[in-house]
Amino acid sequence: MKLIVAIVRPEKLNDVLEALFRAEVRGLSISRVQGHGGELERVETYRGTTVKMALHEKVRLEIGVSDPFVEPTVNAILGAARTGEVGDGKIFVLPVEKVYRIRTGEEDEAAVTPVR
Amino acid sequence: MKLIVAIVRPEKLNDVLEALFRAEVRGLSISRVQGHGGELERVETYRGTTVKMALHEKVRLEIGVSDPFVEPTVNAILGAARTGEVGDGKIFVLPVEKVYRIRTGEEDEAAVTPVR
Amino acid sequence: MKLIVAIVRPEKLNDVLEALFRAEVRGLSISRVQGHGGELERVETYRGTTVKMALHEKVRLEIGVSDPFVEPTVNAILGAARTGEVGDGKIFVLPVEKVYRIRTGEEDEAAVTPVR
Amino acid sequence: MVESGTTTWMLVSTAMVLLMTPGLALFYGGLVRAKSVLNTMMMSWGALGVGGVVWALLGYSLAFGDGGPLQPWLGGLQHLALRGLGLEAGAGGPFPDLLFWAFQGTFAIITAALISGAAVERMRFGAYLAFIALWTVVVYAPIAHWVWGGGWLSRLGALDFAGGTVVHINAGVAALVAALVVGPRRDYGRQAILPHNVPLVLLGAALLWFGWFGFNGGSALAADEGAALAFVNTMLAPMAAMLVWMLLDVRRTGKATAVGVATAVVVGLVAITPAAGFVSPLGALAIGAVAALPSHAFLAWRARSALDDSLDVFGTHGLGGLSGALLTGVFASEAWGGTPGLLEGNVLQLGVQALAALAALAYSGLASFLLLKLVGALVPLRADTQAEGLGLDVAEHGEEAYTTGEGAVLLLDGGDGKMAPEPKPARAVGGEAA
Amino acid sequence: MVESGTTTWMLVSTAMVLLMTPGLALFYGGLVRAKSVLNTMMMSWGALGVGGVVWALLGYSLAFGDGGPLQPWLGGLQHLALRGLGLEAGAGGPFPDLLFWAFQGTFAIITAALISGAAVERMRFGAYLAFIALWTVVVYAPIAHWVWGGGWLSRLGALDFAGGTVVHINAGVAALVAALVVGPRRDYGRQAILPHNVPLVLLGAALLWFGWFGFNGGSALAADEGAALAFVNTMLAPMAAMLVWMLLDVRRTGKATAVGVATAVVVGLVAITPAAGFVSPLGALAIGAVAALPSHAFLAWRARSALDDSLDVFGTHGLGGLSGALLTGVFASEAWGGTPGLLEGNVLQLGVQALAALAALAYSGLASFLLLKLVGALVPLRADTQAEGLGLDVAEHGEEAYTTGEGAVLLLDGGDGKMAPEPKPARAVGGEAA
Amino acid sequence: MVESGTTTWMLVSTAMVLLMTPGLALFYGGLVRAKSVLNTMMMSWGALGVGGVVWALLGYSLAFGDGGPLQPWLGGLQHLALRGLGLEAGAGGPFPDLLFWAFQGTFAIITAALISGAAVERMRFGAYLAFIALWTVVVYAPIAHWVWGGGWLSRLGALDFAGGTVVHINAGVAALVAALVVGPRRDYGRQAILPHNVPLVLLGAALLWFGWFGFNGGSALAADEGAALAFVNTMLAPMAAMLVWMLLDVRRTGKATAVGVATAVVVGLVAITPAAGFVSPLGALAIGAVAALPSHAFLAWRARSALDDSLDVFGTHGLGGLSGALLTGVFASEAWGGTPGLLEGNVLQLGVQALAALAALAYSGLASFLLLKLVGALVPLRADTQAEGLGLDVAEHGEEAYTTGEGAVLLLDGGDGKMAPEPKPARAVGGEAA
Ligand SMILES: Nc1ncnc2c1ncn2[C@@H]1O[C@H](COP(=O)(O)OP(=O)(O)O)[C@@H](O)[C@H]1O
Ligand SMILES: Nc1ncnc2c1ncn2[C@@H]1O[C@H](COP(=O)(O)OP(=O)(O)O)[C@@H](O)[C@H]1O
Ligand SMILES: Nc1ncnc2c1ncn2[C@@H]1O[C@H](COP(=O)(O)OP(=O)(O)O)[C@@H](O)[C@H]1O
Repeated sequence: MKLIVAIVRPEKLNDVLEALFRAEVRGLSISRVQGHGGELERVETYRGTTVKMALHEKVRLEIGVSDPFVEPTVNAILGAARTGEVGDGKIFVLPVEKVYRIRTGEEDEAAVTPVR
Repeated sequence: MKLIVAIVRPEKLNDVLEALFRAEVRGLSISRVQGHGGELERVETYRGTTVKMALHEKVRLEIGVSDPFVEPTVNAILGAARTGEVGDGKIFVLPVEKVYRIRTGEEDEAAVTPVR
Repeated sequence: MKLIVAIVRPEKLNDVLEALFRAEVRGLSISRVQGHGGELERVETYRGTTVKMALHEKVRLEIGVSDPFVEPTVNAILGAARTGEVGDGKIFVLPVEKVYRIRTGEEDEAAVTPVR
Repeated sequence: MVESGTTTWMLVSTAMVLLMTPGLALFYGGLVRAKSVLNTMMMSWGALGVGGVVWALLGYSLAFGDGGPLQPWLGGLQHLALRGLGLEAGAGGPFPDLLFWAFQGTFAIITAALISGAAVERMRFGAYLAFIALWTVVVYAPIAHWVWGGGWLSRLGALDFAGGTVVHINAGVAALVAALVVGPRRDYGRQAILPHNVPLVLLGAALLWFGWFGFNGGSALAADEGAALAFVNTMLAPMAAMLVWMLLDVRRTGKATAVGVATAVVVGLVAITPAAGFVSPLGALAIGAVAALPSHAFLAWRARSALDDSLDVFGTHGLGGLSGALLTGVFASEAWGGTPGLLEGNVLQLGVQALAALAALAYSGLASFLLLKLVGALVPLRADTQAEGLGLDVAEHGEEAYTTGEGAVLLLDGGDGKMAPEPKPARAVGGEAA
Repeated sequence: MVESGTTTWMLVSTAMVLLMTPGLALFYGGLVRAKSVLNTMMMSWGALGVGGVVWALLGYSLAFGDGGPLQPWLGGLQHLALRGLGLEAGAGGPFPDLLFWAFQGTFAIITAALISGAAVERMRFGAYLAFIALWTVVVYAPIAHWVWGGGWLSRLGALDFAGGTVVHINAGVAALVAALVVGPRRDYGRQAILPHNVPLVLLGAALLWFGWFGFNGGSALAADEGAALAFVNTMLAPMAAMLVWMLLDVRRTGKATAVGVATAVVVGLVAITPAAGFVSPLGALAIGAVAALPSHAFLAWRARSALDDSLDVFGTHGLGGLSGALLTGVFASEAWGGTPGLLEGNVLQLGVQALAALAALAYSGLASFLLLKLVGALVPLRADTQAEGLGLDVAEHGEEAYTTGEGAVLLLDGGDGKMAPEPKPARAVGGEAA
Repeated sequence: MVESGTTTWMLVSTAMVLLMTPGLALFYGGLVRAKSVLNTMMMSWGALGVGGVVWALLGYSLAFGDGGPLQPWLGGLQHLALRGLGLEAGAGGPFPDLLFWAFQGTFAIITAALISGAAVERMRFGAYLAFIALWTVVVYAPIAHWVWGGGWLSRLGALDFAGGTVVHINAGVAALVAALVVGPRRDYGRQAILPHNVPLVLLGAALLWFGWFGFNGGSALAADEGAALAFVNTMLAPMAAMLVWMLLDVRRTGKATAVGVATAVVVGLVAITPAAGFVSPLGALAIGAVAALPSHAFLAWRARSALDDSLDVFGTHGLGGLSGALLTGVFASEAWGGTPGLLEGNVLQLGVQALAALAALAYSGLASFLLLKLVGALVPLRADTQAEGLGLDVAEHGEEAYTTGEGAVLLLDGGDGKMAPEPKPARAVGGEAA
């Protein structure tokens, strides 16, 4: 079992979701984050106050998958989230020791297999 | 040391918090996320634009615990967050290599033991 | 490769960011979370409804680093985020199996080395 | 003869009172959770549509028509569908008759909208609209007739300058009944249900106060001394209520609250409504100050009781209206345009005020109960459990108040099952698009 | 002679209409994504600055000046830069002439602002300001002259009480053209673009409705029977439109929507604008109800088409104005201050109405197209791809609507490259600071 | 004799000016961080309560009472607690005397509220209320007396149509002093402190502009030529200020900003306030345009200085008021109702204007300083460090502006330590609840 954490551009989220669904990855959670990387900083001004904004809007996906799904998932994200411009984001693959489905108490593979 | 990541329904959060506190788990962080799983999609309409909303509001808990606390924590969440309907969420248990308490610099077990 | 997850006070975020940049850590993502720890609860009243607020505003940083950067990163956070008052937050160091840079598909160390 | 100054005042007053209903939508909307803010606002906006049209077709006639032998109880049908309402100066004063219809219509609308605060976050929208349509005819119109249309309460000499009884006691009691009949929200008493946007509440309170100058000042039906008195009193009473409320808040929790201030202003406005043209400015200060006490105490009790009058319509409007009705009987002054009140030695007036309040209370309570039962017999009053959990915005209106659009997939078939071909973005005429 | 009642009504009406433009900013602002709300609002606010000054310097004179031999087509230059506008009562009525300028100015401003809804989230701010400056002179002023300034349409007997043709058809068509010339947003038709804040939309609609009482009521240019009629009709038409729209929504998706209600109210207001002082109150109900149908259908079609008239300016204002212009020809009534319309046997009037509408449509469409091409030849009309992705708030204004300030680093050199020494926080005078 | 047209105008103007204070609450509230928006808004709302009541009890009398031998400096006590204020037409004009009290009261209130912008996010709420209560009596009332109550500045012939000196210079200087005495926020100059909600700022600016038509137009105390002139000038000056400000913004950073536009409109309004009824419309355009320059420059400097006048009250109101006072001396025109100014050859008037401005500056500066010291000697002026970090909403009011209620645990003992039994949700009457 792995937990895949991906940071992508917000405007690419819908493409990424589509790619994931096409790859049969159906369970995931997303949240808004702000990221710093190689992106250009932008300057903003509010009355006399001028600031450099070091953080950019990104979306974070968190996807628990069983081992055979790691590669398809990563590939789906790599394919759909890329623009080629600095700021496309990162993917982290983390080891997971245990997964539970709260509804049933099922564990591990069973916990992330979609019900039909 | 483990990091327990749980995705639960927002309306169950208060029950989960209570169960955790009862299980003596007192350190945690939560955030709003949006999840996709087996839930029914809902349709929304804004003027002429009709959309299918593929994401649902969830809450993500992140709880660093020492090993003996893993089971009680998982059980508390499983018990309090379950409704039995699709969409109850998941729990992931991740290995942790090191924990620090920022205030004191304490490490590992000491870092997550509440002060009195 | 490690993923460093840190929970800090919002008012300390800018100091932390500065410390990280000084430590040459340039890739990270942050998000708003609410945390529970040893902090004093605050009471709020809305008309007749009185509540105890068990959660406090925090900021969560997520930083993927190669192994030699773990210590400097942790130290930068420990140094910049500390006030000495209860509620300063925690740092978790998680193992990472794989990192990808979405823009290039580069992996691991290469994926987190800033481009110039 | 139509007089330009008076006509202007009635035009402006009517616009100001109409603005109160969207103002109420903001006030109520800020007080609920983010997942039901649109439903809550729609309950007020719906009153603008349904209440307004019902008022045009039937309500006005029953309130202000000539009831013939039934006159003490109900008006007649001669103004059905606005019949007989023209542009000559009418009974209201030297301004077009139709404008009197409009002015009164804004009162009917907001009274219905006020009730919604007791049933937010769980009542079905269709059932609510049906209820207020009936209620405007069956409850509001008769009570308005009693007090302002030449009915029995006006003959008795009950003082209600701008609708303390007709609008506020009436709506407050109906709200109480609605809270009981619809039942509490599932989370009520179990979880903290907090206002999702307090600045919206303050904005709503601001628009309410602004509009209330038209509500009370316009009720003079003239741009004269009486209007000025009503206006000034509408300025003073909420100020006094605010100060007292802040002190009560500080005594209770050590802190003055913003939601409290917004509430206090409304309570002060409610309380001065029946008295506005009948008491001295100092009387207005006293009324605002005194009326804060029972409402503050009631709100504190209510939230810990089993009564989910969610936005405290009874505590603010019902009780505030009651305080105002009685205090009008105390402070009414002959020198300031009223019948003498208790302080000028006329004990009787207090009795008349109490009787009028009781009559409205009893009739509105009973009739609102029966109407809710009637509607509930035809359609369910409540959204189901799942809808309540999800929030009524999505469940009842298919909308979210605040959304980023993330995870939203365009449906191009308009929801009727037939997929349209994917639209190609229009080529810019002349190649402006990069 | 200046008369106080009338003057008051014109003062208040003017203030109310002016408030409509910031109201529109909220209405439009709520409908776009959070990353372009400020740019969207600035398009309305910018019209207040640019449109207002252009109106003072040139627009008014071309619309209401005496055109001499050109009079059927265009006014003269005698009021350039407000020349000759004084405080004595003027042609408008018994109120200061300058106030007539101001009242008309608020119309010119909001008409320009309305157009912006078609081009939000992608048009460059500078190009937009340049366009509306020219447009106010070249398109708005002549059409206003035709209808209200003694031009050919007024001689023909076209009925346009408060600007159905001059304001709404005109802005609607210009918006349509702008949507086509500027081209669709890159995400349009690919991703769901949803309103980021619906309560803001409802607030905007509330301010629009409130201001519209001045818009239509003030267009009587008197505080008399005509103003009252216009006022009442402005209250009734949107109510009817709202009810019909809710039914259409329910038929389509099973649910009445809040965005729909806000839209319907605007459509009802647009449709009654040309008719307000010419039809009976029942006629107003009918006009509001009927006008909802084409606009509702058009909006449903538009969103699935390739036409990115982003905030449906054409569907609400253009089509609503067209419905209103024609329905005025149907319902206009001699007894209620109008020329007889179709229902009173005058078929001709419908033809005149259609002709006036077509004339505005054709002229505004063509001239707006040419002006956009002209501006586009000098500066790019569109923000570049990256700016559009980032959002125009940051790209065009260097601001975010909602920010926590996290990750923001103070620049103390004011952006001119020279770093100022880090300021030491001021020592409190007298040691209050802990 | 009370005249209906004039009375209507004063009624409406008063309501419009009253609305400015909640409008200011939104303007200021949007400019601060989310954690202090309620406290910031409460500072304006609190002025409505405290300022209004103090004005009724004492302030008005000191400003507009007859001071006898002290008349040049201060009014008398004959109107203590509203005594002697009736409904007959008074000195103000042909409208009820009490309405003049109300109109003036709205000015006193907003002047006090304006000051708060300098001390947001750190000043304790109780100390603030105490300060403005005293300030209204000790600073505002005398200066109002000097200019409008028959005091020495009016005898000198200083021109201040609607309060450029009394309201804006006065509040601006008091704010400057408050910023210095209270001291800067701990984060000031270290971290970027950004507006949390710019649409709220634009909404507030809209309500301010709307209300300002009553502020300046109502100051004519008649619905006549003078009111119309003041109205039109109140429309033109902010338009010009907006355009110039946008240009200055573009010159500085390449971009016109929304916060800038909102600020510019206020500056334009402030600057035209003393001149509104004394200058030609072209003069108003000039005043708005010119006044933008010093304020824009000052704001740019201020934010990089150690002076934490957080919301730039001095830069907008103080400096804008100063520009306005002097420019009134330049552009005042006999033909437009004023004493001749510099452009009409009267150099003296400019001197008189400067003297009046200096007098207000000196007196307000000194007296405000002493009052703050006095209050500070009795209670701490500043919240403690922890409260400032947490945000004053929670610390001072026990509320959050925006909350989801997550993690909130219901306390059923009302905070008094005794736990009430857990309430069982009320059984629905008649079983409606599922
Ligand atoms: N080491 C990291 N840890 C966590 N998040 C990162 C890291 N590096 C980059 N990110 C996230 O990815 C986003 C894009 O990163 P960046 O380095 O600019 O892109 P690229 O990979 O194209 O060079 C950042 O805004 C941030 O959210
Ligand atoms: N594989 C996954 N990785 C991350 N989050 C998931 C995953 N599967 C489900 N979730 C989260 O859990 C929520 C409920 O999941 P779902 O599969 O619908 O529930 P159930 O476990 O009851 O079948 C989702 O909305 C999503 O937030
Ligand atoms: N075990 C934990 N897991 C996750 N987050 C935690 C944990 N303990 C504390 N936190 C986070 O750190 C914040 C401060 O923790 P707390 O225990 O109060 O501080 P301290 O370490 O100073 O005693 C909490 O509000 C919470 O967000």
